[in-house]
Amino acid sequence: MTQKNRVSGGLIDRATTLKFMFDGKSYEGHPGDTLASALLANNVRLMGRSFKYHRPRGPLTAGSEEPNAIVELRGGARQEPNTRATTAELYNGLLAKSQNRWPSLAFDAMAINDRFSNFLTAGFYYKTFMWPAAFWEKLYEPIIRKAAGLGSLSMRADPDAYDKGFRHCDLLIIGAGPAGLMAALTAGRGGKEVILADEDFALGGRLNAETGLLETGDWLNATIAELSSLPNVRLMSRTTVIGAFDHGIYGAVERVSDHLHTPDVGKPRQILWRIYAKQSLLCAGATERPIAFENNDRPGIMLAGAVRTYVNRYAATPAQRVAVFTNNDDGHRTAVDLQARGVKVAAVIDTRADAPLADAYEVIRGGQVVDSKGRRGLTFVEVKQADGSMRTVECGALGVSGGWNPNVHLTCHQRGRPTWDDGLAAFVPGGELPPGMQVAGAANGVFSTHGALTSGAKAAAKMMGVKAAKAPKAEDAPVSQTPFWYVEGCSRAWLDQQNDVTVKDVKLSHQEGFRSVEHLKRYTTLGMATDQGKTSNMGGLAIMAELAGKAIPEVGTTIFRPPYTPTAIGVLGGRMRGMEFHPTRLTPSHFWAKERGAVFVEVGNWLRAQWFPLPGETHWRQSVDREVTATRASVGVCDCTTLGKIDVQGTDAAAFLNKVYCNGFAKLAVGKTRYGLMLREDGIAMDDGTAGRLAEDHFVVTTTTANAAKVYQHMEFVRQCLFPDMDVQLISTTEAWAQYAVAGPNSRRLLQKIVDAVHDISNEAFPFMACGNITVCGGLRARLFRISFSGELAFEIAVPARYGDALMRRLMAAGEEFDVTPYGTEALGVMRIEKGHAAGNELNGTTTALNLGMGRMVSKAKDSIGSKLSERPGLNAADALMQVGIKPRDPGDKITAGGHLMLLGGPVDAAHDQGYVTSAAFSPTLGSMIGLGFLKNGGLREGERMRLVSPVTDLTVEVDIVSAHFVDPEGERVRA
Amino acid sequence: MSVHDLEPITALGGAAPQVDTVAGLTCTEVTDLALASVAARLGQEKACAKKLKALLGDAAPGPGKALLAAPFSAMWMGPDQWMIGADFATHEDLEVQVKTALRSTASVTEQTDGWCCFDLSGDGIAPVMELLCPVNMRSLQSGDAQRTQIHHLGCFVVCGDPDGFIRILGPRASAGSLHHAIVTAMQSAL
Amino acid sequence: MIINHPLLGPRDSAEFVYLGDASLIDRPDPETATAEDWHAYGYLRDNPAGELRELWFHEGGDRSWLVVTRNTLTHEITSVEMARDVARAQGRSK
Amino acid sequence: MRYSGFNVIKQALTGHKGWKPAWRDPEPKPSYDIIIIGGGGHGLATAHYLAKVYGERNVAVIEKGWIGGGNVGRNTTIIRSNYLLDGNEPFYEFSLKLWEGLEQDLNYNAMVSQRGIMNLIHSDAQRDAFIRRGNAMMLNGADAEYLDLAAIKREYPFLNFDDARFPIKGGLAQRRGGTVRHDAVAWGFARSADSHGVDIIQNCEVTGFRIENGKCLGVETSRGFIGAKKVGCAVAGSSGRLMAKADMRLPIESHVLQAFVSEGLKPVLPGVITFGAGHFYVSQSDKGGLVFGGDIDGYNSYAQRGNLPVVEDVCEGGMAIMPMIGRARLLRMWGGIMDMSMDGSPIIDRTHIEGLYFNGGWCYGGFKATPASGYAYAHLLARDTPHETATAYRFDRFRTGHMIDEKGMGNQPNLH
Repeated sequence: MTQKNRVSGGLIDRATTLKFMFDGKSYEGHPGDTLASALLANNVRLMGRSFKYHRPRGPLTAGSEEPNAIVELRGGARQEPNTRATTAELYNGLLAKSQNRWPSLAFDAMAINDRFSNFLTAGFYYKTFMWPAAFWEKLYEPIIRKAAGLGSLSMRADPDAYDKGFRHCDLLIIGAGPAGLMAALTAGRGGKEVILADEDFALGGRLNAETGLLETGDWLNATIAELSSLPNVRLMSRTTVIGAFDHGIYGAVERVSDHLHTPDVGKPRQILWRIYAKQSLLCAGATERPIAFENNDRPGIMLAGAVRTYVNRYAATPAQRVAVFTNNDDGHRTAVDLQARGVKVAAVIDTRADAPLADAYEVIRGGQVVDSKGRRGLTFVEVKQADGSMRTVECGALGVSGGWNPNVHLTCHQRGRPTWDDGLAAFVPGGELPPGMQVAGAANGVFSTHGALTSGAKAAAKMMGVKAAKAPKAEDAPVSQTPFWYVEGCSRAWLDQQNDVTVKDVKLSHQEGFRSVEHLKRYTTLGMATDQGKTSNMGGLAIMAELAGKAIPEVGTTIFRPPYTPTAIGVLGGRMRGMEFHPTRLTPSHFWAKERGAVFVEVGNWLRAQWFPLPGETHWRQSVDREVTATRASVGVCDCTTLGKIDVQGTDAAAFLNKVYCNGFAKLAVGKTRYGLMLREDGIAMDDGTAGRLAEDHFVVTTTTANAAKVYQHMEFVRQCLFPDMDVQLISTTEAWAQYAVAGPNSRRLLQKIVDAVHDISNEAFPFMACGNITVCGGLRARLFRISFSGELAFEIAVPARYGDALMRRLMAAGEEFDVTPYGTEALGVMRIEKGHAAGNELNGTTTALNLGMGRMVSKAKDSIGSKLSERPGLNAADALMQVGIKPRDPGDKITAGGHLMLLGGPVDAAHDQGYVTSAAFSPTLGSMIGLGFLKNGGLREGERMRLVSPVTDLTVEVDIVSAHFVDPEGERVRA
Repeated sequence: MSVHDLEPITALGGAAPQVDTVAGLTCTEVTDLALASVAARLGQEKACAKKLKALLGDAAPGPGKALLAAPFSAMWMGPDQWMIGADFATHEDLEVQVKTALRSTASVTEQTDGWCCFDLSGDGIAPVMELLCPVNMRSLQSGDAQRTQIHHLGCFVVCGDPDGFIRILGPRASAGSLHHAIVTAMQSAL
Repeated sequence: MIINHPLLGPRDSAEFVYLGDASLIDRPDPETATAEDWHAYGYLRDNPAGELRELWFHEGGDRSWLVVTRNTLTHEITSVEMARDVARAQGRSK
Repeated sequence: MRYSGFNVIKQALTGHKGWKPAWRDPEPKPSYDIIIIGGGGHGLATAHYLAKVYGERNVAVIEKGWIGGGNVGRNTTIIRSNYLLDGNEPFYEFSLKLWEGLEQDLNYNAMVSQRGIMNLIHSDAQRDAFIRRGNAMMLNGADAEYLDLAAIKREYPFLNFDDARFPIKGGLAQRRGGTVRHDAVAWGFARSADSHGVDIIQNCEVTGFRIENGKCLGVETSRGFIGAKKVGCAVAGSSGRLMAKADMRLPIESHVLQAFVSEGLKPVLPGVITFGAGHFYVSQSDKGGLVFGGDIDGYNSYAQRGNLPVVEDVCEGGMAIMPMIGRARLLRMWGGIMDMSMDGSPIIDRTHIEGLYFNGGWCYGGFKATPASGYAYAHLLARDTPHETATAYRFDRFRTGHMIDEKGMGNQPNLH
């Protein structure tokens, strides 16, 4: 019969039936069920296997602290390993598999480990598997790895999308139980911006799980209705606050679509909210703690409060005949509620000799459960009675209650530690809470409903300076918690059920000297499972304290770290994945280049044309060689918009550039451009570029593409922090201008067809390194710089970005008569190497002006950033690396950037390393590969023959050290 | 005005501005906006402010604020630094116009094509914006102008009417990424 | 973290770029400083476990450099100043 | 008792009665020949090698809290020797060789697992740099292997080859790299040092140094003064705090580095993978958790915790390169204090105070260095000359301009 353990009542919608599958078998449940409650309703207790011993396991809890009932949810690319059945909302068509078992959940071959548990005690692996050394990777580890782990990933890209969002509030209330709801009412009615977040899909907390807490039945619904009507209150159910970060920033994950079969189109699966809260009130409630006894981990044995939740909220009983083992009154609530739903209560075993008696069921006063039986599910428990006699109690489920622990988790996220409360025999929030956070209700050790309601209202009223809302009449039972952690003499009594840490393991840990709480945790793995020890840490701590003869707080306190519950990595990544990982920057000629079939390459966040293949070109080298040759022969055009551009203005602009560049700029004439080398204060080259002087008080500075942001930041530092009284203003104009290099002997002729006739750009009127404002194409404002990266006669022309596309097309049209050729970054690189210009590979953050062959540029006549520290001996050694050119002896040989230079015939090892190759390319101009590199004392070694080795790419070639200026060393072309 | 014959393209690469509508919210690419930055020269702060007031017809806005006026609007960018806006058709040479007005009291730089611009108008601005940036939409008022980050892009968010109109300025070269982020958020939130 | 910008109010620290100890403002006088002064300026830090004056650049904001006084044990921020004002107050000029 | 499979079985059959504490819990003596401050990986390793290799038995390790509680207990457990510069590579290769024989040396299974480390390459410039690095490694006797795209696809089919913003172009692999069970390293060194007579004194905080006429005579502690001929500091993370007690300013800033572990998963990763176009690296522990991290938060901190922006930055990197981990859950995040030095490289050197020695500045790379750091430090303490593999790790390299700057970031610690 289906749902044979379904009982009356509950918060489920019986009108609707949902079908779902677990391990290939189909079942039915209702909206409002979790996977666990629906399985229990169908009389399924066995839901998982433990990590180490593969013991059969059923749910221990009804919430997010669950260690046992974790499954692989969904299928295909959406497979979610380690999903708690106790919080997974049931939806129609839900698919779940048990995990960490083979071949099946009912029969798990790995359960053999349980037989050998005596050998597999805490830390056994540290003591063996050492010989022979090689066997670890080859034999032992593969076996261990295969056995380890829990659920499995689909190995396919997560198909769902995740959002990130930002919200602000005066008060963030974490937990929508009695305390949280009253706090929200209080602050909400007071007109404050309130966010009330709860991990559950139903607001109400214990009010949904318990009976008879309130005198008026409909208070909860009325309250939720009022809160939803308040515009200044945002109710966020299915939202887990995962962490309390600095200055009132909270991370919260909203599960938007996890209760659906698949997310709706365009909607995210989850949202990571960054909540900026002026203050926060933690109302996270409490977690019940178990009592350890022999074989206390069988399916059917669960926390007493969880039993109540399943029966009251989900109308599902774990079995038809249930017993209770408790050391406090809460256990009796379970018995009463079970009775009310017509479930047979086998007995209440109460450790207290003076436990209250009941007419409706048997109470075994002073009794203790000492063992349990039932292979895949509980059949009966062994009870030791007050008089020492033994008896068995037949039952399919056992509710265990050892009292309650306040959920102090988030109070520890800024490393504040909880304090021990003897009255409650539990840790309560300590003095050092995250700034702005307060705690109310059970989370603060106030366990009665009345106490929770009023403490929530009072706290919110005090924090917000408003009037406290009036609490409804509610139960106000006094709290009596006497610690009872484990049953005397037990050994295989589980503390951490998922990681299989037993009382025996804690004892061994103590015996071997691992006694601090951190050693205990790390040696036994106690509390390191997916539940992070929410139900187990206290027990382990208490037992360690007893063994060490210390009080619990002396042994140490467990420190909680974010996240509160395990959080999908996907939601922390949000939309920043795939092509959206980083923003993409497109150059003004991008769309034109795309039409031309350009191949693009990522340069930082930019996409740049790498080369422009023509029909028939089958290898990139063909395209690049053609682009280089055509440019050197006639004219080529390259989009160099990506170079950083910084507008520098002010009466001290020149003085300012004198500080940031190691070479001088004060005397640069208006209408002229100069190359500048920028050093870091530590004397190492930071960046290079050109500065064109458009007016006495106006420069346009260019930076390398990679360093644009860094250089701007550095210049602002120099301006604001070092020379605050300089009259200089900076602003980036990188993207405002489309800038194209027009290079080659015919570049002037081409530009003369574009530049308005009023502007004379002849060699006389506009010589090498000239710059100025011009107009093109009938009056469009533009800038022209006569600078050359290629070594050819060349210009860089800039127009407002929106006209860049049209200008490029115009250049191509006007250039037809010169066979104008667009070239990409590869040809650009080849030509700059042929010319010996340093670029990113040479400016690698470790090279000095001296290394770059620009030692003399560092002006001694003035102070500039980096000039002083560049004088240190280590940066001026006699055999300092100097930039050189490298040519293979045999033109057919390859040269590899990253290869190292060795003496011909000398030993090939690090001790004899002479230098390295920074850049290499095939030069169609020289007909062989060429390279730039740094060579010890390179300045004096031109003509030397050396060996270039690159063992990692299996290359050894003989090379000649030559001048780095392969093409036009005298620089005649650029001045032509 | 220049009589050149070069056809401009929009930041998204089209001949005409792009418009996207999801539910009751419309995102419109804006191209008819000329921009120029103004930074007061050292010691000229007061003089600059005075001339700016003359140009704008009102005091230059303070930190976090914008002056939504015509023909010139203004937005605070930094200490003694503003972004001036005007209609592109009539003010393509905005830099020159502003420079003429401020003379030696300020450094003026053309910024027109340094930025792309998107207007959000209609219902649902708040839920969309809270998926994009940390600006507190619940306290945002008309005339607020905040620099913030949208999917790692440094942007300006200018509030015309918190319930009906927001203008987003972002780096022009990343117009595609910014537009994608905005439209994706619209589809997600609305 | 949240940095309370003197002009813009509370801003998420994600908008800022961090440089380090505000002593970087005290660049030695190139005329008089010794090699040891430059070494100390460039390389030695107090690195206190407690209050530290440090430089943050509001890259995602108004491009101001700020001097933030922050406790390195608790991350509590007790004061935020415009670095330019601090530099002038410390006698830096041209 | 010796650890062995035989004894594990024997003890299992006799109720595990025989296991003794892994190390004693001695009272501090009035004085020692050598005191190591810091019961972390480096301090305990130093003690082990001092006793076992250099015959120094009158040694104490003083630990403020519980041993192994610093960065050796809070890291991402990676070992490798894929360094570029002469000052570094021989040292880290020496360390890797020590790892390879460590378990037999210590009689403790620290699960040294050489399943390889692979640095992904996403641009030509990056490839050039990694080829130079790989060559430097091989020229120093280490192993390195350049993988082309086809090889990457073959070995790591689950990476993002379809819609990567920064496509993978290749990778530099070091097959001998891998991971180690980090806690076990501290415990193994401690147990071995203890067995050679070293006193490991926990819960003993150093409150000051006793320094007279430029000579260090011992340390003041929460358990009284303890004299020593030589005092070696090995408290990376807290170096600034400790050395301030000797009035020393260091070329070091303390920063927070966060690290993350996912829920346990069946094996998915062959070894360590680092993403070259974002801040993300990952491996999988023997228990099945994905252990991953990224960049430091970037601001000075002793708080041992970080903030959301870096958490998100790391996970963005993870999703970009490995979108199959989207539905794996992050279980726990933590923050450790890093000694970030001015050039990204460590210091193992004497101080200007006679008898006071310093070991620190490990940035976020200290774990892999643990054995060599201990060995070299022991050598320095015992012989007063730097170990041959650690001659460059001097205090004065910044004064003389001999920085060891692998990343080329200069004197800004948070960029290394």
